[in-house]
Amino acid sequence: MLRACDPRVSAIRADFPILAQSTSRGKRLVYLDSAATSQKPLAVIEALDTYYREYNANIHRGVYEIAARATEAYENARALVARFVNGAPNELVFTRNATEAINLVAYAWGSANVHAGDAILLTEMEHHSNLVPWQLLAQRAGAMLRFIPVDDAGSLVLDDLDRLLDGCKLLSIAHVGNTLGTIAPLEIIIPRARAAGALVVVDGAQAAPHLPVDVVALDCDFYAFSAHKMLGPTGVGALYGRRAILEAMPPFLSGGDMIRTVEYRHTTFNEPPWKFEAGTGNIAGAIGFGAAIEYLQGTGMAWLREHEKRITRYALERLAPLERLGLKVYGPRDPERTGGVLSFNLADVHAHDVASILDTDGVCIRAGHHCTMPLMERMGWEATARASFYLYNDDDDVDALVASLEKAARIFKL
Amino acid sequence: MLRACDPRVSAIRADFPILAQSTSRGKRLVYLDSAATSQKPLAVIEALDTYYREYNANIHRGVYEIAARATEAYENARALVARFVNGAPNELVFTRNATEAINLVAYAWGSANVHAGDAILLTEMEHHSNLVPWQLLAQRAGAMLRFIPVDDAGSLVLDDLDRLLDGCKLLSIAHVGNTLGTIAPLEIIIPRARAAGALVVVDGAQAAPHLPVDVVALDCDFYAFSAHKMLGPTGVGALYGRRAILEAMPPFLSGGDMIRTVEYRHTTFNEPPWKFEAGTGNIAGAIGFGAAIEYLQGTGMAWLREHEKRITRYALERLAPLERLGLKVYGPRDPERTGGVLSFNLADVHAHDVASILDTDGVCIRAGHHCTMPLMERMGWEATARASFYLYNDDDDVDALVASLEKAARIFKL
Amino acid sequence: MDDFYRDYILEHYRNPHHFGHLEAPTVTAEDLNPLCGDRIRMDLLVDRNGTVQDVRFSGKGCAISQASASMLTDSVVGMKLEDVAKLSKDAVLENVGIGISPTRMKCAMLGLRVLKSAAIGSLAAWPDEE
Amino acid sequence: MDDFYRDYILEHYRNPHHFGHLEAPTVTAEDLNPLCGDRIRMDLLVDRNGTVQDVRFSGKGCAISQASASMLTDSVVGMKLEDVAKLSKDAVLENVGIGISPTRMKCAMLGLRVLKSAAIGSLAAWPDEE
Ligand SMILES: Cc1ncc(COP(=O)(O)O)c(C=O)c1O
Ligand SMILES: Cc1ncc(COP(=O)(O)O)c(C=O)c1O
Repeated sequence: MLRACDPRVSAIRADFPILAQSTSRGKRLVYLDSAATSQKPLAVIEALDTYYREYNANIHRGVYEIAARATEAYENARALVARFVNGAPNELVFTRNATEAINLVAYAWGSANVHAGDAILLTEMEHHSNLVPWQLLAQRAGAMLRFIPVDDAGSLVLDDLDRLLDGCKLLSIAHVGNTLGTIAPLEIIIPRARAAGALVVVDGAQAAPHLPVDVVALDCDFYAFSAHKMLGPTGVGALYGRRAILEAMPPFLSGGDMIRTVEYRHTTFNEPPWKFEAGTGNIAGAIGFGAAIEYLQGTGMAWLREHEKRITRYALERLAPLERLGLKVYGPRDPERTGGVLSFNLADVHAHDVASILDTDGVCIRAGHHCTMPLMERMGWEATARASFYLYNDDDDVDALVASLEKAARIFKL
Repeated sequence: MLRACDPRVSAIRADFPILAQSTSRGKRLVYLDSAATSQKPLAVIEALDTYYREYNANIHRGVYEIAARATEAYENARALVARFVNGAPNELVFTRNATEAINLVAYAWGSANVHAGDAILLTEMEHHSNLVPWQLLAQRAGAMLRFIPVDDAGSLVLDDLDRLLDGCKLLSIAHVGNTLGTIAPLEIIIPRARAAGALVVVDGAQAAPHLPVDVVALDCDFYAFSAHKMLGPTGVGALYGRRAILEAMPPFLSGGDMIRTVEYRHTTFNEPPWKFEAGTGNIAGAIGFGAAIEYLQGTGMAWLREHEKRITRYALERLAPLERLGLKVYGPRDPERTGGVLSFNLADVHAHDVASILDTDGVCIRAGHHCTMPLMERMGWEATARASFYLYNDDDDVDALVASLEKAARIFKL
Repeated sequence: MDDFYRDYILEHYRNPHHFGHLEAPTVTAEDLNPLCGDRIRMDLLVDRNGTVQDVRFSGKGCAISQASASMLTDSVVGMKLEDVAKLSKDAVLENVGIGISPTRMKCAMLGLRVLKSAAIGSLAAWPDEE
Repeated sequence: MDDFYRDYILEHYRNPHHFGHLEAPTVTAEDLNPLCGDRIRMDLLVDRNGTVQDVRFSGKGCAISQASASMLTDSVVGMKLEDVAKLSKDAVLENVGIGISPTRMKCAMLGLRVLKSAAIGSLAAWPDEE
């Protein structure tokens, strides 16, 4: 068994105050739900704290000292986030979350460019946030949806890709699926989508936290992600958009800060990215997002990815013996092809019951449809339990998961 | 001169860590820009801190302990914010800010209900956030905009109100104007708007922080406001909506959490308010918003309003002698009819130069068009300087403002 | 919560009582818990006096929702519809015993919600959860 | 910042040089700083050798933007257009001296931006502000 005790992980764990908490039953907190939201290092918590204690002020128009400091910190965070995915600062729009980033594209680009009879291509594994906005756009525009299928192992089936792309105005696809952790082969899909003339939107909510991301190498037009899943605060996300497309795109939300000149009946707009940020933004949140990016860069995304592969491999090995009790692990089950996510079911025990029993041991996992109801239906699963890993998880966490699953099996007399 | 030294204010000031800071030139921070964003009390900063250190988790679907605690805190905050304006919790949608709240109405209600030839009524004093979304809606729908005029003193002129309301689908109006502080006589305007069959949207961004607000007594359909202007964190705001209207209204942003069932080609939606909250919300922000509301309630909105009236009166008295140097104070200049905001210009000194000189004394004011360009144009002002007060401002702050204005007058040889 | 999963709960989960459909129900109601996807349908056969003569439930979901529904069906036969409509959450909690965490309360109450919906002939509001 | 407002700055603000419009400018450019609303227009008269023969500016705004623009006009007459197009922010900073806070830098550079726009005949990118 590849059990490891990486001193780097212990050092990382010490940076996350919540991991030193215990539950009301006195159990060590075993946090295995980072795909839902990640925990936050002290550096991020303190960035927020310092902002509010020392230089909280509205940005962009303030003449005074703390306003200048806040503006600089906000725009510096933008540059950090942009560079993290290899975009330029003026290609990076702050949003509330990945969901809003996708909605922004669906409303602003979609309403201007998708018309009756056009097709929109998605995959069968999308999160509701990368499905419902396109359903609503399709409805508004009279367009139709198509789906790249997944096979029973949760991998995308590309056999019909060119036919599916024919007549497509846009492709929107998760970089990493959140239920099975499937990494989409974007290096194959995107060139073909571009050859077919489709706009390419990537839902990077589960990828940006876990993989090195390079929007230039990917050659996508938009890339959406959320701070809260990558060590940052809640309430802030990002949309990378190719400069020329952002420039041509009409605004979405409107109001203060995104304008150039306003008359009672006519308005001209600011340049991107500000054109797409209406009203007072999540200033503290953006600054905290910047601190999260710095923390991730300090750790190194390459190390992080290796760590997650290793821990996934360890978990798969440790879980294997439970198969005789009826444990089924879904998805590709190959750490090279997944993003630190394991979905499973334990015999006839419902995933919610599994999660409730694990909770009594301090083990936090997610159970249900993971905002991918259509995928669940397609796979014939009512619900799954999902454990997801991040840089602060160690082998003890996996051991606690396994022990608690064994307990669930005992309770349910498996 | 009504100089006062309220021990209550000293106690309040001690709750705001930033007010104990000094500037890089060693000056006491004199924060007179709360209309742009307010400072935050320790209780709010600590609510955020505690969330991230102790129970950060994604909400609504989590089975484990910290997820339950986070969900409860988030929904408890919703109830606090809703009750603060006398709404019900299920009538309160969390947004990023007042701007997004207004956009939500313009997109979701507007797109479904405003058609070619319809009129939308605004006033001449609106913030860009309560103007541009309606311009864009009018453009999409082929509707037209009308404006309730302001007179030269910055008061609304209601002589033509019924004619203006004729054929109006909706009225959207600031409760308190941000440039001149004018309090709109909603008790006169709203009944007439409702009699004319118009939906009533109130932009409460400058009112909710400063006045007791009661959406039932106002009889409005929507009320929009921002946490960051009322002691809360950045990145969260609220839209109160009348229950029946929220229920009938189509969704706006879509994705995770706002759905009931999703199939590949069809979705049914959750109930309000969740139907209008897509993706992971600003969980920490909402909890901090709740803490801000509790702080305001502890202080008492009636006391707060009296305090602001008193300090405005004191400021008006202290500023009067500067009129011989060319100081002009704009707007109603009547503390009973304004919301703690003073706009002014000093002779031929541009507002930005005034603000820069004041900055060197640690005095933070705003200068420019205050996101009301059309109002500035209507009034014939290029820019104004604006000082705005809140519960933590004291007479020393006013004295510092006056002293620094005198210095500006000396520098500019007035 | 682990004390919740006692033998009789598991027994109801694995061998639910009154499971299935009625051939000619007087009323039927169905609902889902959107948070977890649990679904329950209840068929009632009611005589002209408004007394429940027979009941069947069907559904999918966790042990909590399925066992609570199963146990409810045992107590509903012979009850007046108006009393069914007035059933409180205590009726469920007495059945399932203590130890349900707040996050799972909606699961426990799903059967009750559907049963009351059936009883009042239309979808009722969520039972009060205080 | 208060040291910035020296006498010669106020002098340029209140009595700007080359203020007004040219009757028949060879090129004209205009721009505004969307952050504060300051506006500047520059008219240039250029001879066939590309040398600036005359200049006028007009606009509204703060002492920083108006005085910087006024001072710039003094140095531009007699310059080659290509040199105008290459003017750096130092050309402005040398004129106005030290003490401009970062928040006001865009005001100071507005005249330069417009002048360079005029010189290259189309709106230029913001001058580098590092
Ligand atoms: C009257 C008014 N409405 C709307 C807004 C917009 O608020 P926010 O930027 O928080 O969305 C403001 C803020 O300046 C305001 O003063
Ligand atoms: C693949 C994927 N896309 C989109 C989202 C939505 O992210 P958010 O809720 O932060 O908007 C998620 C989050 O669960 C996700 O996993």
